[in-house]
Amino acid sequence: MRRRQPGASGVPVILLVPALVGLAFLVIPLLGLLVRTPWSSLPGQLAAPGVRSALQLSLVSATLATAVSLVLGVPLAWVLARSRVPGRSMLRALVTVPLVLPPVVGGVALLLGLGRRGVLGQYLFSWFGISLPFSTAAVVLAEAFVAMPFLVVAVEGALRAADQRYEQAAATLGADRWTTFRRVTVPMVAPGIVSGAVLCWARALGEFGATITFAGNFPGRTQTVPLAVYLALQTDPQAAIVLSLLMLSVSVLVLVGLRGRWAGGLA
Amino acid sequence: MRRRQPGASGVPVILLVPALVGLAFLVIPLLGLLVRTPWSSLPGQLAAPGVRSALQLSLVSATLATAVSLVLGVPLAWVLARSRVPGRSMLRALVTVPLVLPPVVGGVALLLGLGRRGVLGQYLFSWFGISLPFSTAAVVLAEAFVAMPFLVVAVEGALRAADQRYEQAAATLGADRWTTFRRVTVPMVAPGIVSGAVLCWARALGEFGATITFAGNFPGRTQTVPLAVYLALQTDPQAAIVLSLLMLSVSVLVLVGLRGRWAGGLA
Amino acid sequence: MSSTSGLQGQLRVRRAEFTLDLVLAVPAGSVTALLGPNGAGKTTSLSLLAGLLPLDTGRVSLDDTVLDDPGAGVFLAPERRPVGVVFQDYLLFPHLSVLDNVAFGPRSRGAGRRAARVIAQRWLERLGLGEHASARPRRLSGGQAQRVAIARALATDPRLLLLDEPLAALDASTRVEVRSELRRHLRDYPGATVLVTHDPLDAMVLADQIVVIEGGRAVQQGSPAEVARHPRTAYVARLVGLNLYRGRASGTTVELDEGARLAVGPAHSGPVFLAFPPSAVALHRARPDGSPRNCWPVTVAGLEQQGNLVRLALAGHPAVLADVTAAAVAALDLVPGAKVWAAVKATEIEVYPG
Amino acid sequence: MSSTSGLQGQLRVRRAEFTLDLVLAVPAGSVTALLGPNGAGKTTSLSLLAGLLPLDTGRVSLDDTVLDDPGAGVFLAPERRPVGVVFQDYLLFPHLSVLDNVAFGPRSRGAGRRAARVIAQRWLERLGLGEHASARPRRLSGGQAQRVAIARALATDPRLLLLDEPLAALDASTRVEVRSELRRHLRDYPGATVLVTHDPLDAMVLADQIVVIEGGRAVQQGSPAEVARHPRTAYVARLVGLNLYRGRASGTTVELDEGARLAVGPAHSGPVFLAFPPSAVALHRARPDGSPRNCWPVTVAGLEQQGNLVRLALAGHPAVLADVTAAAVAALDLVPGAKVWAAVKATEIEVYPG
Amino acid sequence: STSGAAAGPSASPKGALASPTSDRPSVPALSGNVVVFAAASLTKTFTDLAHSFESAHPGVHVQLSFGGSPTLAQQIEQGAPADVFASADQAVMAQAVKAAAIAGTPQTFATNVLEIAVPVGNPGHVTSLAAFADPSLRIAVCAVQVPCGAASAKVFAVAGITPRPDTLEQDVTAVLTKVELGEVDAGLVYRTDVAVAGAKVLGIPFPQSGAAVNIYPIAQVAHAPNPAAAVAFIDYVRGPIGRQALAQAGFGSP
Ligand SMILES: Nc1ncnc2c1ncn2[C@@H]1O[C@H](COP(=O)(O)OP(=O)(O)OP(=O)(O)O)[C@@H](O)[C@H]1O
Ligand SMILES: Nc1ncnc2c1ncn2[C@@H]1O[C@H](COP(=O)(O)OP(=O)(O)OP(=O)(O)O)[C@@H](O)[C@H]1O
Ligand SMILES: [Mg+2]
Ligand SMILES: [Mg+2]
Repeated sequence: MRRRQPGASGVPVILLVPALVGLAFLVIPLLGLLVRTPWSSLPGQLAAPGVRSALQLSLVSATLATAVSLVLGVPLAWVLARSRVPGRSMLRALVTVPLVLPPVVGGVALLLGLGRRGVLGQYLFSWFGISLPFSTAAVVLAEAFVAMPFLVVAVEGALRAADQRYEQAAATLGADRWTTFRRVTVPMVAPGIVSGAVLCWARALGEFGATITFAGNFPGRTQTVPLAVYLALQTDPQAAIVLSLLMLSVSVLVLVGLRGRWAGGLA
Repeated sequence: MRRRQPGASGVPVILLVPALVGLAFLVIPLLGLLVRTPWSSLPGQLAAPGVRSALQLSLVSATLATAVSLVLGVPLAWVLARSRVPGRSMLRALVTVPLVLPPVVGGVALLLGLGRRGVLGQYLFSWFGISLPFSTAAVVLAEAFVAMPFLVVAVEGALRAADQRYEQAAATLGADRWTTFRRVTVPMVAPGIVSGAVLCWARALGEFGATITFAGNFPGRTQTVPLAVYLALQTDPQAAIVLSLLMLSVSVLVLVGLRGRWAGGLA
Repeated sequence: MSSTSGLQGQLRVRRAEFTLDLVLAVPAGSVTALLGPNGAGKTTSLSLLAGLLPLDTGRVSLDDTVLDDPGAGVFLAPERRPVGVVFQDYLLFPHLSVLDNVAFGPRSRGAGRRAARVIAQRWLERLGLGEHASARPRRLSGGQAQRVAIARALATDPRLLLLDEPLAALDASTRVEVRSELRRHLRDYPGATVLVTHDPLDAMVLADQIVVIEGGRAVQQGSPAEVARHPRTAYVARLVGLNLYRGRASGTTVELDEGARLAVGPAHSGPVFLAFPPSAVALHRARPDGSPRNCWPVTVAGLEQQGNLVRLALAGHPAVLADVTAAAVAALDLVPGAKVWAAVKATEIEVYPG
Repeated sequence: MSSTSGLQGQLRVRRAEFTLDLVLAVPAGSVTALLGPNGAGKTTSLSLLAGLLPLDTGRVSLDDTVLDDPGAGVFLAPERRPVGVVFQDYLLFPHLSVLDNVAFGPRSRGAGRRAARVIAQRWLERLGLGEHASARPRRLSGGQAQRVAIARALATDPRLLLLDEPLAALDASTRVEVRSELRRHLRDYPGATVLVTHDPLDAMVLADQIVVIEGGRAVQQGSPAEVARHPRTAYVARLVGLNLYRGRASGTTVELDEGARLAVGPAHSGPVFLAFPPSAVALHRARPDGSPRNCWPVTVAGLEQQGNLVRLALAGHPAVLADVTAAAVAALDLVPGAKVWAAVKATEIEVYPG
Repeated sequence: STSGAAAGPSASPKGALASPTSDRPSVPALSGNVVVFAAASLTKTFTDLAHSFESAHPGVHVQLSFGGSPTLAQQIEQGAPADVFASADQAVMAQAVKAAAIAGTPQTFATNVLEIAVPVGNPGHVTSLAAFADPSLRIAVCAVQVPCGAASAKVFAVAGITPRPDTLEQDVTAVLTKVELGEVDAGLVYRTDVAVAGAKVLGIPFPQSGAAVNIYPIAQVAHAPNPAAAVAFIDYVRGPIGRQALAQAGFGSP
C-alpha cells in the first residue's frame, strides 16, 4: 500500500462504497432524464418566448431570496447558537417549521400572514397601501420563507462546531459582540455559511408550491422556471424536462463557478 | 452597561434586530395559519380515518430516508471535502441537482431512473422482479433523493470548517482513514451532522412532489401527510390546514426533544 | 495615584473538582508574577481577571472601576475591560494575517484601519517579526506565533495586562530579546500586569511581586527579594532562587546601582540586569586566588534550611544570597555574624540589557 | 542491529519562503536532539518524518523500510508509519476523555478496548495524571495537557518517536519528574527518537546526538560532549554548555561511572545523572579552602574562544569543561598543559534520578 | 344552473369574428389589463385565446395565471387582483361564490369526459373499464378529492366495477405521466389530456363516460379591477371562437 502524496485520493473503501452508492443514487435519475430528453427539439424549446424571462426571474429572485436569508438568517443562527435567550430550543424548532410545511400550505400561510387580508398584511395594505402577493417581491418572499430555514440550520450547526475561544480572544482585544461577529465569527464559519447559502439558493431556485400560491403565476412577473415547468407538464412533458435541464445546467454552472472562487479564497 | 454572566443574553442590537425580523418572517405566516384554523372542528379532523396512518407513515419514512441519507451522505460529504478526486467541484454541484429540480420533475427523474422501464429500474425488474414505484420503499427513496443533498452540503461545510490537524494527529497514532473518520472526524463535526440530519428529516417530512410522482398515493402504503394535505386542500382547505398543523406540532415536538438530548451530549 | 489605583482582586471560583481562592493586589505600574505547578490555577486566575469566567464570589476592581462583583450583581463584559491577554495557546485568528491580528485590538478600540496597521507594524518590528507581517498564523513556527500573541496584547495599550507564559515557546536567544522588549515596555507602562511564568528569571527580571500558588491557594507572596530570601518551601526556594542586580555596564565591568562593581563575561554597555543563582556563590574563609573574577567580603546575616541545602543571606557590597550544603556550613562555621569571602565567576552571571 | 537499523533521512522541502535541507541519521535505540532558534525548521522536520508533509526531494527510511522517496514514487502514509508524535500544541482530541485520548493509539494499532485502556491508565499514572483520566482535555491546564500528549505518543510503542518541545509547558518540579520518566522510557526503548527542545538540559540528559539547525540547515552536529567541547558559535556554546555525568548516589555523595566522586546538594540514592554548566567550574592555582565541596586537579587540554568567553577542556578525574573569561585565562596563565585545580560547588550540581 | 347561459350574439363563427368590430361603436372601448385566473388544464387553449382576444381588442392586455383550481380560488378569496376565474371544477367555483369572491353567476363554458389512457402498445391489453378491477394490472386513477377522481368514482359506480388502483393521483397530469412512462398499465383521464399527450398514450373511450361530465365554469371576480374587460373576455371564451378552440382541444360544449 504505497502511494505518493499524503492525504491524496486514497479513500478507504468503507467510505468510498457508500459515497459512490450515494452519488449514483443522486445521479442515476438525472441520467434517466438525460437519456429520455428529446435533444432534437431542444433548440426550439429553449428559443420559446418566456423561457429567457422565466430563467432570468428565477435566478434574480433566488439570489435576492438568498441575500434576504443571509441578512436575516445569519444573525438568527447566531442568536440560536450563542445567546442564552430562554426557550431557545423551542425557537430553533420553530425555525424548521417552513421546512416541514408542505410548500402549498406554506403559500397559504404566507397569504394568511402577509396577504391583503392577512394577519400582518392587512395593516401593510391599509396603512401603506402595500400589497405583496402576486408581485415579484412575493416570489422573493415565498422563496425566502421556504429556503431561509436551510441557511439558519446549517449556519447554526457551523457555529456550534466552531471554537468559541477565538471569540473570547477577540473580546479581550476590545471587540464588542458585533465586531467579533463580523471580524471573527463570520470568517471562521465561512464554509458553513457558504454551504447554507448554497442550500438556500438551490432550494429557492427549485421552489414551486409556495411561490405559485403566494405570488401567482404571471409570465415575466412571477413565473419562475419551476412554474413554467409545471405548466409545461400540463401540455408538453418533454418541454418540461428540457426546461428543468436548462435550469439545472445554469445552476450547476453557477455553483461550479462560485465554489471555485470560494474555495480559492478559503483554502 | 453592566450585567451579570458573561456571554449571556446580551445580544447586540445590530444582530438582534435582523434576527427578530427573520424570526417574525418565519413565524407570522404560521400565526396566520393558527388564527384561521377552525379549532372547533379539530378533534373531528384528527379522528378522521387515515390521519393516524398517514402521520405514522410520514414519520417512519422520513426517519428511514434520513437514515439512508446519513449512511450514504456523510461518506459522500467526506469524499467531497477531503479527498482529491479530480472534478470534485463538478461532483459537488451535481449533488445539489435534486435541490434545484422541481420536485415533480425529480419524481419523473426517479421513474426514469428506477421505474419499471427506467435506466436502472428495468434491470431491477427483469432480473430480480423488483418494482419500486407505488411501494413504501419508493416513498423512502423519493424522500431521500430530495432530502439527502441537504445533509451532504451541510456536512461538507462542517468538514471544511473543521481543523484537519486533529485528523493528522490520529493518523500518527496509527488510525487508518476509516478509524480516523469514525473516531475523530465524525465526533468533531457532530453539530454539523446533526444540523444536516435535521434539515434532511424536515425536508423529507414535508416532501410532496417527488413522492406522489414516484411512489403514488395510496392510503396506508404511500400516502404521507403532505399528500393527504394536498388532497384535502382540493375539497376542504380548513382540514388541510389542521392536518398541516398536526404534522408541524409533531415535528416540533420531535425536534425539541431531539435537540435537548443532543445539546446535552455535546455541550 | 489614588489608594485604589491598580488591580484589586478577591478571586473565588469552583471548576469541577478544582477550587480557586486567591487575593491579588497589583498596584498600577507594577508587575505581579504568578508562579506555581501545573494545574495550580494560574490560567484560571487570568480568565477571571479578563472576564472570560465570572467569579462565584469575591470582587475584582481596576483603578476605580468594579469589574466583577457577584454580590452587587456587577459584571463588566471582557470587551469593556481595558485588559490585554496573551493566551497560553496564543489563539491567533487563523483567517487574518499576522499584521491584522495585531491590528485587531487597536481597531476594535477605535483606531482607524491605517492607524491600527501602523501601530501593529511597529509592534511586529519591535518583536523581530516585521517580515512575517503578511503571513497567516498557520505558517508561523511555535515561537513566532507566541511573539505575535505578545505583540497583539501589547498593541491595545491596556490598563491591565495578563500574560500566560508569554515566553515559553521562545528559544534561548529570542527569549532574551523578547524579555528585554517586554521589560522595556513594562517599565514605562502605567497599568497593572499579571504574569504567569515557570521561569524564575522571567519572574525576577519582570516582576515587582511574586505570588506562589498551589492547588488554587497562595502559599507565598511578596517581593522577589523577600520570597527569595525566605522561601517557605524547597519548591519555592528553587523557583525563585536568583540574585538580581541592576547596573550600568561598560565592557565586561558593571557598576551596580547600589555601589559595588562586578565583572561579567560578555561585554555590554549601558543599563543592564545581572542575575546569578545563589548556588553560584562560593564562600571562602580567605580571599581565594583563581578564576572567579568577583570576590568581596560579606557577613552572614541569616540562614534558612531547605532540606539538605542552606540559603544564606549575606550582607556586603553587594548583599547576596548563597546556597551551600549543610556540610559546607559546618566546615566554614557559617553562623550569623561570621565573616567570609563571597566569590562569583564572571561567566556565571547572566547579563540582560535593562 | 543491521547497518541500516534506525532512521535515515535526507530531508528537503520548500514551504513558501522557507527551505529545509537536512540530513539526519538516528540509530535505533538512540536519541537525536534538534536544537535551533524559532523558525529554524524543527517542527517542519518532524512533519516530514511523520509523513504529514511529503518530501520535495530526498529520502526517509526507518530500519529497512523506505518511508518517503519522491524519486522512486514511494510514500508511506502517516498511519502506516510506526511513528509516535508529541505535537507542539498537543492536539488532544477534544471529544474524548484523557484516558481515551491515550488509549486511542493502542486501539488504532490493534489492541482491544479494554487492553488499550489498561495501557493508557498505566501511562497516565506514570506521568502523574491518574486522577484526570476521565476529564475532557478542555478541562486540563496547559501542563497537564502536555503530559497527556506525551503519554499518548508513548502508549503506541512506536519505532520512531518524534517529540516537539515535550516539556515546554511543564513547571520546574513536574519537568524533573517527566524528564526522568521520559529518560527511563527512552533508555529501554529500542526505537529511534528525535527530540525538539529549547532546553540544553533536556538535550544533554536525553540525547545521544545533537543537531543544531538554523534557517533550515544543520550548522553543527555531533554527540553532546563533542558539540559542547567544540561549539562552532556562541549560540551553540550557550545552548549545549553542560557537564554531564552518570553515577550512583548514596546520600549526598555520587560515585561517577568513570571513577571519581562528587558531592552534591540534595541526597539521592541509586543511579543518577549529574549536570552543571561549564560556567559553574572555578579554577584555582592552588587547592582553595571554602564552600566548594568538590576540588580536584586538572590539566588544560584545549581552549576554544567564543566571543569574550573561553571554553576550556580539562583532563582529570573527572574530565570537565569550564567557561572562564579572557581575563581569567590571562591571570591564571591557562595554556594547554597548565595544571590547575577545578572547584564545583555541590549546590551547583543538578541531580536527576537516572 | 349554467346550461341556459348561451346568450348574446349568435353562434356562427363568421359572426363572432365580425362582432368586435361591429360592437365597437356601441360598447365603450376596452383598455388596460385583464387578469385571468385559469385552471392549469386550460393552459394551451387560454394562451391561444388570450392572443386572439388581444388582437381583437388592441387596447387590452390579457394576463394569465394558471394553477390548480383550488389554489386559484384560495388566492381570489385572499383578495388577489383577478378579473376572471375559469375553474375546472364546479365545486371549487361554488365554494368561491359562497365566499362572496365572485360577481354574478358563474357560466359554464366547457365540459370534459373521461377516457381510458394506456401506454403505447397497450402492454396490459386493456379494452374496457373492466380492466380496472384486474389486480394483476398496474392501475392509476385520480383521488376522489379531486374532480377527476369524483368523476371516476361515478363511472365506476355506474359500470358496477370495484377498481383496484395502485395509486390515487392528485390530478390527471400525474395519471397521464405514469401512463406515458409505462409505470402503469392503465389510467383514467380526461379526453382533453389524451389529446394533449398525442402519440405517447393511447386513448380508449368507454360507454359509461357519459355518467360523469365534468363542467368548467367561468365567472367575473368580485371587485374585479377591470370589470368591462372581464365581461368581454368571458363572452369571448363562451363565444364561437372560444368554443372552436375548446372543441379543438377536446372539450365538449356546455
Ligand atoms: N474548564 C474547566 N472545567 C473544569 N476544570 C478545569 C477547567 N479548566 C481547568 N480546570 C482545572 O482547574 C485546575 C487549574 O487549571 P489552570 O488551567 O488554571 O492551571 P494552570 O495553573 O494554568 O496550570 P499550567 O501551568 O499547567 O497551565 C486544573 O486542575 C484543571 O484541571
Ligand atoms: N504551513 C507553512 N507554510 C509556509 N511556511 C511555513 C509553514 N509552516 C511553517 N512555515 C515556515 O517555516 C519555517 C520553519 O517553521 P517551523 O515550524 O519548522 O520552525 P521551528 O523550528 O519549529 O520553530 P519554533 O521553535 O518556533 O517552533 C518558519 O519560518 C515558518 O514561518
Ligand atoms: Mg495555564
Ligand atoms: Mg516548532
